[in-house]
Amino acid sequence: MEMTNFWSWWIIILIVIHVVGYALLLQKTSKLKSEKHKPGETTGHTWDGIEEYNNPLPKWWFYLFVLTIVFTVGYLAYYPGMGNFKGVSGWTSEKAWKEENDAVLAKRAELFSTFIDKPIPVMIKDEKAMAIGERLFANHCSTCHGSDAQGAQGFPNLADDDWLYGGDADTLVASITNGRNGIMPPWGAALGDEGVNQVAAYVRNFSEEGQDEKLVTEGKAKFAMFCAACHGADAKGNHMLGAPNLTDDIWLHSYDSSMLEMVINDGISGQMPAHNELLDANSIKVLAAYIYSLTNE
Amino acid sequence: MNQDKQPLEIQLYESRKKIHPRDAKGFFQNLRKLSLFTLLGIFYFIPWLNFDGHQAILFDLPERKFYIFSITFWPQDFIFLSWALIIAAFTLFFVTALAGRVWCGFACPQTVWTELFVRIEFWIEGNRNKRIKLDKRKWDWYKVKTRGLKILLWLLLALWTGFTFVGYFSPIRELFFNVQTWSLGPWESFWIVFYGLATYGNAGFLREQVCLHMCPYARFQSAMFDKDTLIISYDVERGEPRIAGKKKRAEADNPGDCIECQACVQVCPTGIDIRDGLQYECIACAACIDVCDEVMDKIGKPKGLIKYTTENQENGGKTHIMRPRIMVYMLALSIFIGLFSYTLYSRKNIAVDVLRDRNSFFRMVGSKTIENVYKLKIMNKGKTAQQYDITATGNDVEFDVVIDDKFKDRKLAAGEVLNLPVKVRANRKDISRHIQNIELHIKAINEGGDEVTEETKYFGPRKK
Amino acid sequence: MKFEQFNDDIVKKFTMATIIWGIIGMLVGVFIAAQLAWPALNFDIPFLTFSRLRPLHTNAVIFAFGGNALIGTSFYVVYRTCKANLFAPKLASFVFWGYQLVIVGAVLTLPFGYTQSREYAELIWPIDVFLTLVWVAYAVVYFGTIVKRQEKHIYVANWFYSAFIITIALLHIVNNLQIPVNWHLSYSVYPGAVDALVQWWYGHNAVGFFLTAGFLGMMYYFIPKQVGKPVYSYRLSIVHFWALISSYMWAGPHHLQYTSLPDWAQSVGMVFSLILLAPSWGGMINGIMTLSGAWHKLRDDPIIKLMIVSLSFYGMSTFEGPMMAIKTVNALSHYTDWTIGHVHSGALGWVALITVGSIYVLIPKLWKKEAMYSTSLINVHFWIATLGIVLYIASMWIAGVMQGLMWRDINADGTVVYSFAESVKATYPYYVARMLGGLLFLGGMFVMAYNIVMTLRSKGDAKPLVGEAA
Amino acid sequence: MIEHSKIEKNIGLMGVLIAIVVSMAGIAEIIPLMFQTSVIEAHPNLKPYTALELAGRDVYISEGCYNCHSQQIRPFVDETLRYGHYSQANEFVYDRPFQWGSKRTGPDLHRVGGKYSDEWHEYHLMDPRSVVPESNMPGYPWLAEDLVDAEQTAAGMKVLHDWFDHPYTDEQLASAKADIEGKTKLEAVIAYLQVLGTTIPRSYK
Repeated sequence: MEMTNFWSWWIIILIVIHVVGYALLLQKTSKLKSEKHKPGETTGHTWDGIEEYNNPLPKWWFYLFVLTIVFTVGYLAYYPGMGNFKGVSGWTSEKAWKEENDAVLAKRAELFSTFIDKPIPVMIKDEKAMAIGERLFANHCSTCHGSDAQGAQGFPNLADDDWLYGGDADTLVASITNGRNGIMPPWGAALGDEGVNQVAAYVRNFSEEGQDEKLVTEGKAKFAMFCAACHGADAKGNHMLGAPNLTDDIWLHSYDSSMLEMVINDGISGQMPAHNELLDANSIKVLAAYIYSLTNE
Repeated sequence: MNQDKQPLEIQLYESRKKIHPRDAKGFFQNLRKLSLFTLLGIFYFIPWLNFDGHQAILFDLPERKFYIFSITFWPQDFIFLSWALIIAAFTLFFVTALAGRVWCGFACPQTVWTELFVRIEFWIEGNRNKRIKLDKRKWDWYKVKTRGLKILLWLLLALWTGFTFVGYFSPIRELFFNVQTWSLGPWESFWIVFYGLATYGNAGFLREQVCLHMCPYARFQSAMFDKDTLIISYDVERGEPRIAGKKKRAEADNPGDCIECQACVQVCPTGIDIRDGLQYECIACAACIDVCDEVMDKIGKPKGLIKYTTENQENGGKTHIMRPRIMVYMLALSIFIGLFSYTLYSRKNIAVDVLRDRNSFFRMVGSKTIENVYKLKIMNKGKTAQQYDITATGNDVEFDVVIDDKFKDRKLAAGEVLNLPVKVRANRKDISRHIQNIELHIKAINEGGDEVTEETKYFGPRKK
Repeated sequence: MKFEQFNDDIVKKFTMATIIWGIIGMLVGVFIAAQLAWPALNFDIPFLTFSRLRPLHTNAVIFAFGGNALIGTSFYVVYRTCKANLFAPKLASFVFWGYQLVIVGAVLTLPFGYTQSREYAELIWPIDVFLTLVWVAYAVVYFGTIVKRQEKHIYVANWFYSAFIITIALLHIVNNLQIPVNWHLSYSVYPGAVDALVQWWYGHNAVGFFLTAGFLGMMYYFIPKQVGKPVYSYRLSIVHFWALISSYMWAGPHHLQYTSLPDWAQSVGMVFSLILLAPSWGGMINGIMTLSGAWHKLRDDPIIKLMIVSLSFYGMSTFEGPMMAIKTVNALSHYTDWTIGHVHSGALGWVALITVGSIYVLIPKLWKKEAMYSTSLINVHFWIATLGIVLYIASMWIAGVMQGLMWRDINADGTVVYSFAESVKATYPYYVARMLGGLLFLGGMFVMAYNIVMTLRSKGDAKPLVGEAA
Repeated sequence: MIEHSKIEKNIGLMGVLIAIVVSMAGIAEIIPLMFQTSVIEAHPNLKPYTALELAGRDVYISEGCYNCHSQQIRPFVDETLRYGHYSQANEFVYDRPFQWGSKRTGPDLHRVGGKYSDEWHEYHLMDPRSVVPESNMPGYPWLAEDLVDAEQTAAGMKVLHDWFDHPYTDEQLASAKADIEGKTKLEAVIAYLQVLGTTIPRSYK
């Protein structure tokens, strides 16, 4: 423990003094040599008309008190309490948690044992695995990606087979384990307001025909200069960088028309937290399998 | 004198004076035995009862399911326990105001088990005199044998009680098998021994001390008495002056009916003399009434020197049974019992919690449709498999409930809980508010199936 | 003669303050209880919001209702049992007005967000400083009177009041060591976990010495007085007094079971909580056995009913307390409404009922009336109060167990079964039942207030009894 | 007991004895704790609250959030699953006063940092039932209108630095006021919530 022996003894001595003190108090008061204080008579004092008997106490009360003292001695011998003395059991709340947690893990491992060694594309056929994956998803992922895994603004849809980083089994495991950090830098300064509008028109043109032709043409040129590095010359995105495909009418951030301009102007970043600290590898694998199953039957 | 100067040694803690109650026979004792053994019978028997393929009453703590005959209670149903407790409290008030501490004398577990243990004591060690003699006897073989047998029987009974008690929480047949094969789990063993020892301690050793010093209900009940409450009372007018012995009685002019036989004192399980008037120790077991009636019979006097009566009656007045207090209790009780029965009757076999996804408020499907996603946690609390139909209403908007294919036609087994993601879609132009209320209706698809409605929120675009 | 009149006058003031603050404090309690069931009841107004009013409720009922009752009765008891006029009457007046000022200070700060956030010690530092002054003045008056006493022996009620006064001073000062930032904000001198222990050492013993020792003092005077019987056992008083005050102080860490407080301190808190059981019950036994000599009076005297039921609740709460300090029980009960039920079984059942009983004894004596205006109204009060408590603690106890079970439920695959929001949803009916229980109890207070007003307006002045002239 | 008659005749003696008896527990429990390193030494990752976070913390205190929310995750599996890694004493050394709370009318908040988006918190604080319909938390809409007391926070940081050695840089102290001038209480309290419990990962595997 992180306490000096001085303080440890300080605690021990004070506890012992007290516990022994109670025992002495009980022992001292259990018998009395006196000419006065006979039971059944009052003590002879009167305060504002109130008198006192001096009845003996019921024995069970005495035993109850003794019992709690005996328990205390036993408890402090068995469990930590006396300063640095760890107690015979060596119990700590941390260890107790670990044991409890290990039991949960063991139970989980047993539950997983029938399917965990299968590769993910095979695991998705296992109903039990998918039921567990579903529950893990509800516990850990649905807050952001939605209960139906179809995402929300800023949080990718996991059920539409459009992937920022790729939807194969290994990539899914990697995304969950280490998290992702997608950054789109701001281009407002480089492009200027006009440039932003042009690029936006060009990008929008993939999904919604009938944009201003002039803007689209200008935009195309600027896109090649500033955007193609990440999103690709064909604007179909890049899984290596997590740059989204801009041609498929699936929007991560923009549901309103002005949003696209804003994103180009100000840039945007998205973060998927790493889950390696939160989940063990097996749970991540089951989870990845569940997500994989959403787009691969 | 020399003795005066010698300081006295006084015990400051008083050992309990052991009470050896004499057996009493009579109407009230028969009633009491009937009550005690019925209650004991119920206690020991119920866990063995099966109903519909499961133990009729089982409180399955690890699973958090509580089986009481045809109903399975979930933690969310704990409100019924609340009702039951409140009804029990009112019943206690009601019964006590009417008839005094009959609970203490006739139905309290402390009394019931004490009586059981005392019966065994009678059986093994004999009547009051024999027991007092045995107490004083030196520890010879006879005493060891008799005491040992009693303690052994007590212990067995206590452990059986502990076992039965645990049987309410852990399937008793399995438990019984485990006992036979010595394969009980540590917790089960602990609780069986713990409750066994508690039974032994309370019924064999502590007995009336619990009532005298520890039990708060004993005090409560006393506070519920009024002048029309039935209490056990000695008729002072009739009984005094008490005179013992035929000769003396003949000599005295107008002797009271009490012949100082001490029978009422000897039968008292809390060791009081009822003739001293109403005392907090009295648990209203009526043993003194029975034994005194017997004596009165013998000496040819009318019964009822000690009897159930009320303060009003004692003072020559009338007992009012229907008094405002009683009526208030009855009214309150019937309201509570009515509400309890109604809620129990209308308890649905389905419970639903609607949880909104936290970070995603809404999304667009294409450019015209708004979609909100909810996680419905549907609990099938019934005993048959069910399938559910889900609809949404609110603010005259036409809502469309969409359920992913893999959940379509999904049946929930009895006791199953399903987390069902549900999409609720609406036309963008219909959604005029940023946030509005919406009701989800979940209905079991069968004849007269249970339906629940849950209110939640529906998000649309933020208005600028 | 003038001084003697003063003695009663100051107690009258405290008694009135007790009733008024009691009603206000409980009214706030019922209001915030209603908010838990119908959260919109804060009307989006800051100073009507639960989180700001809950400290006002706790402070009002503990310190305004309980405190006025304790200071008032302690003055009454000390001058009567010492056969001496109160020491330093002007200082005693200062204690009264100063104490009321502190309470008004609480009313003017807590709902407006000026708080230290230390439970039951929320008052901001300037009020704390002033309260210290008032408390020292109180101690001077009280102990000054004892020093002046005519009786050689000090009566047991005064032992408990003394322990209450001394210990509250110690707790108040140690717990409120702060460095001020401005006139209302201050930062504790203790870091995190130490701060937690200091605060719960304080919080637990506010219960132990304000709500237990102080009220035991009240019990030791008013129960024998009302039943007219001697106290059951002098020697029990001695043993349980010393054992109670020493073991109570150790039990604070049981409020922090399984937290980041080091394990050793948690264990120590737990075992001393168990040791506390016997000394606590000592007070109950002494009170109940004193009453047992006058058992037949229970049928007719509702004041004695109030007292016996309060002792029963005292016994139940002091049994429940040590049980809840056991780590395995605490693991389930902590953070749930079970704790709230436990607290109120003590606060409503024990503290409020013994106070109410004592007030019913005091009022006719102080105002020189023959008796209270209506005995049956006292009976009515007794009944609504008892029903209210039953409703309150039954609902909170079960709600707590339910919450504990729901929170702990986990699936085999290591996911939680219930989200937190589901446990909140399941608790609503209990919150409604609790609010009704509180409302009943508050109703009882109004009945008492009416009864008192009518008593004071009645003309039946008591004839001075022989021997009561002192 | 014969001795006791002496005590009960002498109020001075009785007072002193009471004072001694009631002081022992604090001396035994509190003082050693002040010297226990696991309790008083900060976790290596722990940073003192920034000006905005500290201002938010003062709002949290002032609104009385501790009445319904604990900030203390106990070492039980259900809690670590629900809330994240159990709380450790060395995460709280910059908490004056502590905010562990004693009641969970709402969920524990010790590791709420990063769990929800700022936007969610905004909705939730303004009108809790808009995002959690079953919640019984009151709304705190005035937080969006009230501005933080920048001067107070700057002074507070100085107190924490000067008296208790909270490791603020001179720069932080100097810019504190300007940093949060004009920020709403809502922004501040969200900043505080988002940093809660982030000292160690929410890990519970």
